[in-house]
Amino acid sequence: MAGNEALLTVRNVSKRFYGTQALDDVSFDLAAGEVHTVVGENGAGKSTLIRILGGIHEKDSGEITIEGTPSEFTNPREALNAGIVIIPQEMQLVLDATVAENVMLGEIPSKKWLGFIPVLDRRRLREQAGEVLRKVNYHGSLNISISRLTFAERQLVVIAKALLHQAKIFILDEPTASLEQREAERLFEIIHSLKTQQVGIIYVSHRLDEIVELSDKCTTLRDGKVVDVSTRGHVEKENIIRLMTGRDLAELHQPHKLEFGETLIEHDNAISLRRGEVLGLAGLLGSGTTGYLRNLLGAGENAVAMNLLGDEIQLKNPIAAIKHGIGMVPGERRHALIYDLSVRDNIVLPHLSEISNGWRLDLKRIDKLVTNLIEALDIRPRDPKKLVRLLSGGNQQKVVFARWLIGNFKVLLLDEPTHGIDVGAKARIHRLMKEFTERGGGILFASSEMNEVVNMSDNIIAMRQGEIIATMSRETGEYSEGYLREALGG
Amino acid sequence: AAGKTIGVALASDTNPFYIVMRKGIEIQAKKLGWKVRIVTANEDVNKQVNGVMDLVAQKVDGILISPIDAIATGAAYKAAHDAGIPIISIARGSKSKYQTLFVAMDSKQIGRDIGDWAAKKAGGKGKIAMISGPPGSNVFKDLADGFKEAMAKQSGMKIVYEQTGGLTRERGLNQAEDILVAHPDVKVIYAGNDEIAMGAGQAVATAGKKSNLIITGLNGVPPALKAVMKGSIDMTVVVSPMVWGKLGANIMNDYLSGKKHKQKIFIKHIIATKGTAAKYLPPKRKK
Amino acid sequence: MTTSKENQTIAIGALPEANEKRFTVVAVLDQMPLVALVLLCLVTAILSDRFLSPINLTNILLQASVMAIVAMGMTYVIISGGFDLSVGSIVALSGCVSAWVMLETNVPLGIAAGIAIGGVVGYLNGYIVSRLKVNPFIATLGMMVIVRGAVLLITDGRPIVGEDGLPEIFLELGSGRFLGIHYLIWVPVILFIIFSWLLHMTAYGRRLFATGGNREAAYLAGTQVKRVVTSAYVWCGILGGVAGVMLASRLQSGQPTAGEFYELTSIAAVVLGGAALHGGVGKLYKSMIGVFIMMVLANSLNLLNVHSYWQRVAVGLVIIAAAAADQIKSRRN
Amino acid sequence: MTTSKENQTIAIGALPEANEKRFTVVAVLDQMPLVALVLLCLVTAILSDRFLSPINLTNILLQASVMAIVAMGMTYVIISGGFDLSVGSIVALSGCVSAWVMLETNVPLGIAAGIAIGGVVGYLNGYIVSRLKVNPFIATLGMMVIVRGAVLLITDGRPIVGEDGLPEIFLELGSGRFLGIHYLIWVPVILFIIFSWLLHMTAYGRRLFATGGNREAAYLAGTQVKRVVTSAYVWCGILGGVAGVMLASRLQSGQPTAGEFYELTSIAAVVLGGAALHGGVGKLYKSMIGVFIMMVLANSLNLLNVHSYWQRVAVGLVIIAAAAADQIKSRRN
Ligand SMILES: Nc1ncnc2c1ncn2[C@@H]1O[C@H](COP(=O)(O)OP(=O)(O)OP(=O)(O)O)[C@@H](O)[C@H]1O
Ligand SMILES: Nc1ncnc2c1ncn2[C@@H]1O[C@H](COP(=O)(O)OP(=O)(O)OP(=O)(O)O)[C@@H](O)[C@H]1O
Ligand SMILES: [Mg+2]
Ligand SMILES: [Mg+2]
Repeated sequence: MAGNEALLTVRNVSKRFYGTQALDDVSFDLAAGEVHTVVGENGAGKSTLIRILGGIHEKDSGEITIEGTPSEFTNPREALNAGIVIIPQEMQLVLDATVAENVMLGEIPSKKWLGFIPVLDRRRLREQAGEVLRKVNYHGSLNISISRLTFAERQLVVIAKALLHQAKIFILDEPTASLEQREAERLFEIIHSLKTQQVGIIYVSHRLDEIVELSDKCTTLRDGKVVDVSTRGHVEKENIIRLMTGRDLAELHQPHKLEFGETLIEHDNAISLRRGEVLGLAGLLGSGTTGYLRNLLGAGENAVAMNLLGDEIQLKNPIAAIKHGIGMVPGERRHALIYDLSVRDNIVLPHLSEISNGWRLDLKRIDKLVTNLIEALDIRPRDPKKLVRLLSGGNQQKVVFARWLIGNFKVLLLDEPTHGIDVGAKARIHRLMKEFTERGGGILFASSEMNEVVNMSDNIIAMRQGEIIATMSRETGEYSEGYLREALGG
Repeated sequence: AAGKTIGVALASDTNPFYIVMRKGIEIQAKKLGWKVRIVTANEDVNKQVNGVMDLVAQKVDGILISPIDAIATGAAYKAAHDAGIPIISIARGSKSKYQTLFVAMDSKQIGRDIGDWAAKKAGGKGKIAMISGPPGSNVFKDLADGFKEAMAKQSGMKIVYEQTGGLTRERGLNQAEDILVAHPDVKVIYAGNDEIAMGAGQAVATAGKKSNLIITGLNGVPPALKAVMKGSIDMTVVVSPMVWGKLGANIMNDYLSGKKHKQKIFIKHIIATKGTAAKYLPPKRKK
Repeated sequence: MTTSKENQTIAIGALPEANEKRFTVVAVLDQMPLVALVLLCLVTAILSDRFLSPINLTNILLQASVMAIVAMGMTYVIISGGFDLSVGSIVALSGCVSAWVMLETNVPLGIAAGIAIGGVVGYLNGYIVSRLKVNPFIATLGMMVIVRGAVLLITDGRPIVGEDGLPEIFLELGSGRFLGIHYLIWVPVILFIIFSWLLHMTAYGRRLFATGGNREAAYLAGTQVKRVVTSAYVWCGILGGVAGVMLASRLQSGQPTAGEFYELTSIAAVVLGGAALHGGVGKLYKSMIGVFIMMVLANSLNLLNVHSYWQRVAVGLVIIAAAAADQIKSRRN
Repeated sequence: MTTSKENQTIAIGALPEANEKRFTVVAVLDQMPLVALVLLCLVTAILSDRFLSPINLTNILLQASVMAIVAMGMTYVIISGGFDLSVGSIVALSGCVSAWVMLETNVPLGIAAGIAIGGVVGYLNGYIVSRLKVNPFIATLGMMVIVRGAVLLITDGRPIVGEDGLPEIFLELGSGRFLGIHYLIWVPVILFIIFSWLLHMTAYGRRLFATGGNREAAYLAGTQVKRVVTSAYVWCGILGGVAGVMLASRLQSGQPTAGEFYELTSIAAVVLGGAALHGGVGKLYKSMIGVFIMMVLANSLNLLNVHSYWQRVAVGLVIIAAAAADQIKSRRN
């Protein structure tokens, strides 16, 4: 089904950000009607390649041709005009604008009053926005501000926004990172229909099952270099992992565990988390899992009363939570990281009081702690003084996680802890979760990836609209992805 | 004493009074064959002290200063003194013991004179509104106090409104508009300087009240003199900054050539009214 | 894949309802600045019987006219995500240039020159901010000082009035009326209509909001963000120019010291009207409400003959109180 | 899980090299403000032989001392993500309060009162910004007007000097020396050491940076963000108080109009020094470089006898040019 005519050719493209060779002599081909996937570890250069194609970054050297004509874009507008449409990795929306306005941002419709006064055509704006939003299964209001949508709902808006344009080349940079399967499958349908319209598609993801399913061709990047190009039929998960990371890697499955310790947290007789337990929270889009975790931390809309190790407490803010040994990895990295601070400062932030001598920071101790953590989590580059802003997304996520491995935390609240990180790092975070529970901690864990929830959790709570609708336990059998999906009614 | 370099430290470079004074000094200095180095301070005392120190660092032969504050500039006078540089105050004076000479204006007296003139003109009866100059400096406070002193002697006159603020025409206009609303029967409007007076004059003219309302100004700049002639304001005080500037330069010259003067030299101020204003206009320049 | 329709309607069905419930409360909270303004008027009207007299109301409109125009431009810049500290200097510059040119040539040319020079300075601001990427605070602070210096150089520090005053027709602009209403009031009304339309009804307006709200997102959607940002400063400069010319006609002269503190006053007015300094949020009519809060306050304190020192205290308190009241809204969201 | 050692060593090995390469370019770009300052000094030294004379260098230090202290406080507030327009008024207030109290009681009490009142105003700012959530621009603009009004009320608009001037010991502070160096220069040097340590070496400092850099993230990581923000304003107020007292001793009086435009000058200095107005970025020594750029510039323009109108133009140009040069760094990122 893949077309033969070369829609896009990339030849020997390199890009250097001082200090980092992000792309090194990369070549890449895309034919019309073809899905060409790109995989690689965090920081391998996938997004950089895409940004160059979209006119966001300028390449240092190399050549790009589209349908045989050399093309060099200096801004996104030119790329859009040439039919290159991108769904960027870092979701970019105007929070103060409405859903419809965000979708239509690139092509704001105008009409003429009295034949000469241009005015906004609000009707067309709503209609066109509504049309593409329906395509992605968004059925919410068009006139509410984006800031009131959940992260996943926003992702749908971003996809709709891209579908608005007549694309020759459609590029998706980790579009499913926060979508659960139902929405993701809807997206694949869209991709298939674009394929039949002879659109060329570049698809980046860390979810390797998707990659295997979608790829007509798959390019693997490593440290900015192309290490492999496979075609459909030869794209295999294990192979990709080896190519990406240079080693074999087995996905972690939380082994069946029968014994848990004392109850750490109990809330409403519905949720109880024991020492050594991973409790999964599963829900479809907008089910309220994020809100619930924030409430537990004391940072949400409603403070919840809960029983912590026998004490009735109601946490008023994260400070209190941290004092009680509860930490959180928020679902969005931009809520977790201080981008202008170094890796080191980000990691030690919640522990500043414990690691200072009076007022003065014990820098030696901090450096030792942080260096160990960087080593343990394989945060790259191994430079504690590097600004977090300059790290790739996956490495940033590891920094957030590293924070809660210091000190004696009893409970971790994890919201999408593996959002956007590569298989290697993901396995590492899963292992860290396991180690945390082995040391007697408990984890409350929400993820939009159902198989991740099922694999990692000992017990699962299914939520819909902030309400618990079902529970599932590894001990009682009937414990599988299919079962969970059924329970959620998805 | 030709070939000297004289430093000049003025309080402001946007107030027409000092702009003209500066011209006076420059004209006279040219005649005397001096170089002039000028620093200005926008009514910021600290900046003025800094400016004088910069002059001292340049080892000028003498400094003419119009101190923003009598006390606060003490450090500047001391610095000049320590470097053996004579420092002469113009218009505003200093309490510093290091002040060489003072070419003085008696602000309080000017205020009194304005008050007496206005009281006489108003026939000793009526309400008074004051749009005074900026707070914080003694000159404008003394002017206003002198005016109030004069009014206190008049049993029939009462101050119903007083505001301090910037010396701009816009402020005169806006405040006078509000005064005419709040006190439609106001008889005298005291203005902190000519710009304020002219703004007030506009408001009063627009309201059609000019015939029985008195507006006083201060400084005697040409546009104000013309306004007095036209009758849109009633008087201004000619303090003649041009003459002051020249005089300041001359006295510095005398001092440097060893001629003695009294410690304090007063300058006359003249009240210009409709009949007399034309006399004080500078001769017309040809283009 | 099974996509059950009802399920979806439930999931999102919660939102519109919530919307309606919030409607009344939010509507009032959203109009907090208007409430503040009405309150201010009420209190003054009770304390002074002169406040509601036609002449005083005309005064307020006249006094607000120049600031209203400046605040319109400032609204554009603030929505674009910047601000403009140089606008006060622009007012002075264009007033003086306009007076000077009209004395040398004729009135229309003078007015045009005044407005044009405002646009030029605005363009420079925009260039420095969007192309040289200098922080707006620093860029326009620098420009504020430069332009003030330029005005003083042009005028030699003295008002420009000419030998026999500015031309009569021009002065007529500052005091004359049309249909019983001052020209000086007509101008902002007409500009308000035009610039409301431009801001709220056109594609350009949407791009401005988007650029201010999230520059990166707008850029990726193909918006020419640099051009949009520059345009906001140009509008601000042009409107500052119009304000300067109007002020010159009102003051019957080009005043080199005019417009001082206009930048702070207008920013305060715009923010009081609910615009966000981080950009992307604002409404033109609300900025006008902000202007009226500032202007009515000044007028009322004068009418009540509050001592000028106390006036400052009162102005500061009202600014903070109005802003704090407006924050209740955001906290409820 | 197998973590191959070579793999890691490769990753580590790659770094130092890259770092070293970056060192020269980035290091220079990072020190752009310093380069600007050195350039400024060089040019002036060539044009005026008096510039490097000991008396002039002392002058510069003396002239910079008050602004340096104000800029330290401003650095804290800007790092916290706000700014403080009221600091100029605070300088005036604490100078006057200090003069007044010392005339009524004694010198130490007077100094303490001046500094304390600065801290109180700072606390109010912090409260309004962090608890009432008023935008810092509006909050501190309002406070700037209120405090200025309060100063004028306290002093009745006149400088405070007392019958026979302020106490001798206090005046000694403004003109005396210790080890040949003016007290007025010692104070900022000592404060600089203390506040550098506090900012860059303590847990509190990290929290301040974190809060300014990303308030939400800092909050979720257990920082008491409101308290941290408030503290920044308190420091700014206290340092403004110290500056006010020092200025009073230099001016031998409490001046109600002192400190005007200090807010803008100090913000400009801090931003020139590389701090970001959105918060979370800044270094104390760099702010001092910013202060010296402003101060050396003023001094040099005076030495070169540049007309005051041209001085404004020059100051504005240098501010913009320095900021633009500093942006080259960010663009390379
Ligand atoms: N603007 C930038 N400045 C400096 N370095 C950058 C910049 N953008 C990316 N890099 C670096 O370039 C490398 C490649 O980054 P890129 O974002 O392309 O990775 P990626 O493959 O998309 O990773 P991820 O899976 O985490 O999204 C990384 O080392 C990153 O730190
Ligand atoms: N500020 C708000 N105002 C109104 N509704 C909101 C607001 N924030 C969230 N919601 C709604 O509340 C619901 C639950 O949101 P929450 O973020 O907890 O869901 P979630 O399960 O984590 O979703 P996702 O899987 O998309 O991350 C969503 O339907 C969302 O639209
Ligand atoms: Mg990426
Ligand atoms: Mg969520």
